[in-house]
Amino acid sequence: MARTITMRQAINEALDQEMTRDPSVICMGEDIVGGAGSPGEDDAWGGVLGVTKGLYAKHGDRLLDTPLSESAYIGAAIGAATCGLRPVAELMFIDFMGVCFDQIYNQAAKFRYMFGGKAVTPVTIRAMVGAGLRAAAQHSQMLTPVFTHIPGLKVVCPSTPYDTKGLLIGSIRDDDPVIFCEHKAMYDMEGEVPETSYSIPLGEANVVREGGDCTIVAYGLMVHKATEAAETLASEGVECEVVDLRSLSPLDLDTVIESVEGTGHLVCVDEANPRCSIAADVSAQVAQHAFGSLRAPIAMVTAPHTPVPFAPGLEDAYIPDAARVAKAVRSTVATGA
Amino acid sequence: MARTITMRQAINEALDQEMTRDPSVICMGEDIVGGAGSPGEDDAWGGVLGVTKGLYAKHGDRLLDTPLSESAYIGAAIGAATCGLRPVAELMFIDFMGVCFDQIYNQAAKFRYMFGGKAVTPVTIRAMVGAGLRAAAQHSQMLTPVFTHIPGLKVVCPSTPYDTKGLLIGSIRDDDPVIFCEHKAMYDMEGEVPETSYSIPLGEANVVREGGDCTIVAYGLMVHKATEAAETLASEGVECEVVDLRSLSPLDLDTVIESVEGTGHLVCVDEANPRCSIAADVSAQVAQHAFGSLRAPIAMVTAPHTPVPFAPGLEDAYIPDAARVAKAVRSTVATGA
Amino acid sequence: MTEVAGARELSKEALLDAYRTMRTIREFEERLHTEFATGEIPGFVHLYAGEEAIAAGVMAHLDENDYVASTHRGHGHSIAKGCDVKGMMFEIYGKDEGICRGKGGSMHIADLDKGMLGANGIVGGGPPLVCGVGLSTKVRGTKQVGVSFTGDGGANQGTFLESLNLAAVWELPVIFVVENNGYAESTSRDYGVAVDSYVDRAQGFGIPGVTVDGTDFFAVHEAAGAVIDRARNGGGPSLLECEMVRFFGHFEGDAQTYRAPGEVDDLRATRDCIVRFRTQVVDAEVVTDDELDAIDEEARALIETAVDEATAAPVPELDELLTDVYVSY
Amino acid sequence: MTEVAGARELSKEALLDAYRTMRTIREFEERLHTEFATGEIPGFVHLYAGEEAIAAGVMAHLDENDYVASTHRGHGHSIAKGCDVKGMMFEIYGKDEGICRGKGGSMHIADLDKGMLGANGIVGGGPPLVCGVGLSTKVRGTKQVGVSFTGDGGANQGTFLESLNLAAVWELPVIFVVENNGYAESTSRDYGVAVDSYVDRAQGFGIPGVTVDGTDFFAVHEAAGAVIDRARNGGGPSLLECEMVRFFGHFEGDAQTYRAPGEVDDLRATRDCIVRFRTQVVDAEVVTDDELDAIDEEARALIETAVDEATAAPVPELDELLTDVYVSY
Ligand SMILES: Cc1ncc(C[n+]2csc(CCOP(=O)(O)OP(=O)(O)O)c2C)c(N)n1
Ligand SMILES: Cc1ncc(C[n+]2csc(CCOP(=O)(O)OP(=O)(O)O)c2C)c(N)n1
Ligand SMILES: [Mg+2]
Ligand SMILES: [Mg+2]
Repeated sequence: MARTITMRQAINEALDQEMTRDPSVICMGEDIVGGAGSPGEDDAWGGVLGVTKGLYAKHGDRLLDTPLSESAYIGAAIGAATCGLRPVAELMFIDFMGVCFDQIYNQAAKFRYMFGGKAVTPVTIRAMVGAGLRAAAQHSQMLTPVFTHIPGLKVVCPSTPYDTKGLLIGSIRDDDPVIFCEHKAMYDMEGEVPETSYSIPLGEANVVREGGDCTIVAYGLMVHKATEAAETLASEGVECEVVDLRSLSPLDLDTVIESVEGTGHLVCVDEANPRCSIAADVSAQVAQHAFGSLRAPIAMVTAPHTPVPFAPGLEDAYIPDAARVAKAVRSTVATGA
Repeated sequence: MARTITMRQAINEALDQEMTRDPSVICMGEDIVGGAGSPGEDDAWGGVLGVTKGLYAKHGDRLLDTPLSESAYIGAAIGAATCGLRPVAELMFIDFMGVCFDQIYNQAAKFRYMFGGKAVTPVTIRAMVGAGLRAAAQHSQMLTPVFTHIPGLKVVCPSTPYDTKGLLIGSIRDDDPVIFCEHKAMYDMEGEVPETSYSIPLGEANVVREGGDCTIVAYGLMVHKATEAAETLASEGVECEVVDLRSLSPLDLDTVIESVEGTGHLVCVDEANPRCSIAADVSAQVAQHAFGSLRAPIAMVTAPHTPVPFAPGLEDAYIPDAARVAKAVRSTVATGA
Repeated sequence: MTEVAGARELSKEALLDAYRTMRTIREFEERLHTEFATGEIPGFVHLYAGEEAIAAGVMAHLDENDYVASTHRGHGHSIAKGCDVKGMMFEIYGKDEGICRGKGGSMHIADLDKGMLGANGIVGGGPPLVCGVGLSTKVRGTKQVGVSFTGDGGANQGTFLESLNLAAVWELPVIFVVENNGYAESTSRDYGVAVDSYVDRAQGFGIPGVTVDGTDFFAVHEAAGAVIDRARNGGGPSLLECEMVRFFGHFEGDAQTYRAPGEVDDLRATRDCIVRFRTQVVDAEVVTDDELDAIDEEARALIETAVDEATAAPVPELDELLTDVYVSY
Repeated sequence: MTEVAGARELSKEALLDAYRTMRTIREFEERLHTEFATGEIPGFVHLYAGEEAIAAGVMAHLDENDYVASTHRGHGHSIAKGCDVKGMMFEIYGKDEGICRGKGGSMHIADLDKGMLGANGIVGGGPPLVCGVGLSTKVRGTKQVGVSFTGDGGANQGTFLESLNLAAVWELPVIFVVENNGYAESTSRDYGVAVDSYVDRAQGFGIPGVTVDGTDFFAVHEAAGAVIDRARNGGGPSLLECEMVRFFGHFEGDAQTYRAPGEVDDLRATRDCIVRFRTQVVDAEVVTDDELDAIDEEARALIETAVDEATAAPVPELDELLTDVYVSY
C-alpha cells in the first residue's frame, strides 16, 4: 500500500528493507548512528539530518559509526564490497569527496576493468548534494558531473520519494559502485511511496510531463523547477515535455532523443556549475545524435561558474529557478517556431 | 633567438627563468630533485621523467623534494601561495589527484570567492596527463574535465614546446590557481622556442590551421591528431580549421564560434573520457550560442567510456587517432553540404 | 596557588586583553545561540563557547604576521586573531559589509590581512595550509609561525596526519593545536581514537607535544608560549593538545541527546574557563572585579551593536554573485 | 645458531615451499629485468628482487580465503599468494590470456579468487581496502585476515595513516606490513620520515608492532605468524616493519645514481635473502643443496616457458576495449 512519506523516510525505509532482506548489506558513516562511545543515548543522531534514525534499533551493529577519516572508511566499504558484503557508505556531504576521491575513482570504479572482469564491487555511496540550505561553498555543491565523467561509476540523483526508494534499492542491489546523490533541500518533500520493497533499474529516465513544444531535461531538485516552469508555460500555450534523468550514468539518451524528436526544442537544466556539466553532456549528445530534430539552439540553464555563495539572496540567485527555465524555453521556442 | 628544443626542455627553461626572475617562485614535488637524503647523487632524478633535471644545481633549496604525501605538500604549496610565495607544485601523474583533491577544489579554488575577494592563491600545479606510455588505468588519465568543471581553477594543456614555455610562465605569473597539464607522450616532441622569456596569457585559443570546410577543436596531443587528419583531408579537398584551445578554463569560446561561423561544421576531439568532457562542453556551448551557423550535427571524437587499458593494442585503440577524426569530419561535411 | 602565580607573571594589560578576548567570544557565541533560535541566522553555525581559553591563550603569542588556519568552529579563533567583530557578525548574517562580503558565512570567516587563513568547512582542511605558512617563512627567512587548530575528531583525518609528517621532515615553524572537546559531532572522542593522547601520536611522527587543561588560560598560555617560541626560533613544530569542553551542541539545532543528562550544566558550573580566569586574577590581586565588569559591559555593548547593525544592514547586490571567482579572467 | 634453530622448526615441505616461492619470484624478476632491456615489455615495471623473504614469510600463514592488498611492486606478493605465474607473465606482456586479460599490466595484477586484491598504481591505495576485508570478516564472523603491504614511502600517505586508526578503533583482523627498503623512488626513507621506526608511529594509533630483518625469512616468518595469529583470533591489528633491500632500480630504466657506488653489489653479496635462507636450511641439515638446486631448475624452467609462451601468445581482440566496465549497464 502506498502512503505519503518524505524523501527522508523513503531512504530510511529502503535501507531498512534491504538490510532485513540481505544480511550482507551494512551501513557505515560518520554519525549515521550517532552517540557512539558517548555518555548519552546510543542512537542519538541517525546522521547529520536524521535520515538513518531508528535503523540502529532494528539492525544493531550492521550500522557503524566511523572515525572522521573518509579515505579509510569509504575505502573499507569498497574493500568489503570486493569480498562479499554490499556496503552502503554515507559520505555525508558530497563536497567531502576530495579527501577520499582516489578510493572511489581509481579503486572502486576501475577494479572490474583493470582486473579483466573478475571483480565485482557492489558498494553504494550515499551523499547529500545541492544548494539551498545556506551551507555555503563547501557544503552545497552538486559535483555530479565529476562522478559522471568517470567510467565504472554509476551516478543516481532522484527527484521524488517514490524514485528515491526504488533507486536506492536498485543501487544497493547493483553489482557496480553507485554514487547515490540525495538533494538535501528535498528531504522533507512528500510523495506517495508503496510500503513494499521495489527496485527501479539504473539507467532509465522518466518522462514526468508530456508535451509537444519543448523538451526540458533535468534531474534532482531541478525536475521540480522544470515542472513549475512547464506549468507556467502551459498557461501561455507552450507545452513542455519534462524528462527526469534519474540516473546520470548510465544515461538514458534514447528517452531524451525520442522526446526531442517530438518537440524539436531542448532546454537542459542543471544545478551543477556549467563547464563540463550534465547539461553540457546531454546537449552535446543531442547535438551529435539528434541534430536533425533540432529546430532551434539548445539552451542550458545551470548554476553560474562560481562557488556557492552564502548570503541567502545570492544563493537564491545562484540556483536555477523556474523563471530562468521558462525564459529559456520561451526563447528557444520563439527562435525555432 | 629561437632554437629547436623538446617540450621537456621548454618546461625546464620556463621554470628556470621564472625562478631566476622572481625569488618567490619555488618548486616542490616527489623526486623533482631526486636523491634527497640518499647516499648517491643529490640531483639524481629531476622528476620521474627528468623534466626538472639540473634546476637544483642552479636554484638549490628553492626546489624541494617532498615526502610521499600529496595532501600535505600540495596543501602546503597552496598555503604558501596565500602568504606570498608563488609555488609550482608537481603532482607527478594527474591520476594522483584523488588523494589531494580537496586542497585543490575546496581550498585553493574557492578562497578568493569565499573570502569576498581578499585572497590571492598564485599556485601552479603541474601534472602529467594522457595515455600512450602503456602505463595503464591509474597512470594514463586526462581528468581535464574534472578540473575544468570547478570554478576558480584555471586549466591549461599545451600542444607545442613554444606554447608550453609561454603558458607555463603565464601560469606561474597568474594570480589564480592553475592546473598545468603536460602530456607525457609529448615530452620528446621538438619545436622552435625563443631563448628569452615570454608569457602567453591564459584563455586564448590558437588557430593552428586555417580552413573553410570544418572546424576541429582539440587540445594537447589531440591537436596533432587533428592536424594530421586535416592534412589527409586537404588532399581530399576538404579544408579544416584546427583550433587549439590551449587553455580549457578560461575557455576562448569566441575563437571557436568565429571559426564555426566560417565553416558551419564542428568536430570536437578530446582524449578524455566522453561523459561531461571538454568535447561535450565545447559542443554544448556551440549548440547554444552558434546553432544558426551549424549546417550538420556536431561530432565528438573522444576516448571511450572505459578506463585506460594496458595492452598496447587496446591502448592504441583507446586513444583517438587521425583516422577517427578524419572520418568524423568526412561524415559531418557530407551531411551538411 | 600555582594558578595565582601564573596570573602574576603576565602584565595587567595582557590579563585584561585576554579577558576581553574571551569575554567577547563568549558574548558573541551566547548571543548567536539566542539569535539562531529566532530563525534570523542562515546556515550552519558551530559555537566556540567554553573553549575561549585556547584561542586567547594561543593567540596572545601571535601578531598579525603570523598565520592561523581554523576549523568549522572558527569564531573564537577569528576574534582572538584580531578579525573585526562587527565584520564577523555582518558576515554571519550574510550582509554586504561582512568580513567576506557575505559570501562565506560562519564557516568561512577569513581575513588574510590579520593572518586569519580562514575557518574551514572541511575537517582537516587547515593543517596542510599551515605547513605552507611555515614553508614560506623558511624560504624567506622571516620569523613568522603558523598555527593550525584541529578538533579531536579532525585529528583522525589523513590531511592532518600527513601534515604532522611534513612539518617534522621539513622542521617547519608550525604548531598543531588539537582542541579536544571530547566529541566529533555526536561521536565520542574515545570511539574515534584508540589511544589516550594525541601527543603520543605526534611523537610517532617526530613531533614533540604537550597536553594541557584547556579550561585553564594560564596553562594554555604558558604551553603555547613555549612551543611558539621554539618554532619561531628554529626549533621546529610541536603539537599542543588542549582538553576542553563544549557548552553548546555540535551546531545550532543539535538536541545533544548523546551527552549525559546534566552534562552541560555541570561543565558550565565547574569548568568555565572564564569564571576560572576571573577567580585566578582577582585572587592574585592583579585585577579587580570592577575592571572585569567593565569589560563585560564593553563586550555586551559591542555585540549588541553588532547584532543591531547586522540585522539592519543591506544584503549584497545580486551582481556580487559573479565577482571574485578569479583575480583575472 | 638461532637461524639454524628457526630452520628446524618448520617442516621440510614448508621449507621447500618457501624456497620455491622465493626462487620463483627471483627468477621472474631477474628475467623481467633482462627482457625489459630488449624493449619487449611495455609500461612501468617495478621489481621485487631482494625482497622475496617478506612475501614468502608472510604469505606462508595465509590461505586462499585471506586477502592481500599489494603495491606497485606487486609481483612477489602475487606469486607468493598463489597467482598463476604464467598468467602473470602473460599479463605483463599485455596478452589476452593474462591474469587480467591484458587490461591491467604489471601494476594491476589481481586475482580475487586467490585473495589477491591487486597490485596498486596508487601508493597508499591498499590499506583502506584491507580494512574492508577485516570488516567483512568481523561482520560475518569468519576467521579471515587481511594483509596490506606498504612501502617506507607509502607509509607517509594519509590513506595509510587513517587506516591504522580505523583498524585500531574497530579492532580489525588486519596486518599492515611496512616494506622498508630505504627508498621511495629516489628519495631516501630518512628524508621522508623524521622518526626511526614505523612501529612507534603505529603505537601512536594504538597498534602494536614489531620490526624484523626482512632479509631473514625465518625472522619474517615467525613475526608474521604471531601477528596473523593474533588477528585471526580476535586480537586486533598489528604493524610489521621489515627492513629489506631492493636489488634493482625503482622501476626498470632507473639509472639509480642516487644510490652509493657499489651499493647494490654489496647488498647482493651480503644481504641476499635467498642465499641466506639456503645457508640456513642447509646448515641445519634439513634440506640438501641438491633439493634446492632442483627447485632452482624448476623455477628457471617455469619462467622460461612463461616468457616463451607469453611472447608468442595472442593479444586481446580489439573489442575487449569496451567490455568489463560495468557488471550490468
Ligand atoms: C572532511 C569532512 N568530513 C566530515 C565533516 C563533517 N563534520 C563537520 S564537524 C565534524 C566533527 C568535527 O569534530 P572535531 O574535529 O572534534 O571538532 P569539534 O566540532 O569538536 O570542534 C564533522 C564530522 C566535514 N565538515 N568535513
Ligand atoms: C599517490 C601516489 N603518489 C605517488 C606515486 C608515484 N610513486 C610510485 S612508487 C613511489 C615510491 C614508493 O615508495 P615506497 O612506498 O617506499 O615503495 P617502494 O617503491 O620502495 O617499494 C612513488 C612516489 C604513486 N604511484 N601514487
Ligand atoms: Mg571535538
Ligand atoms: Mg621503499
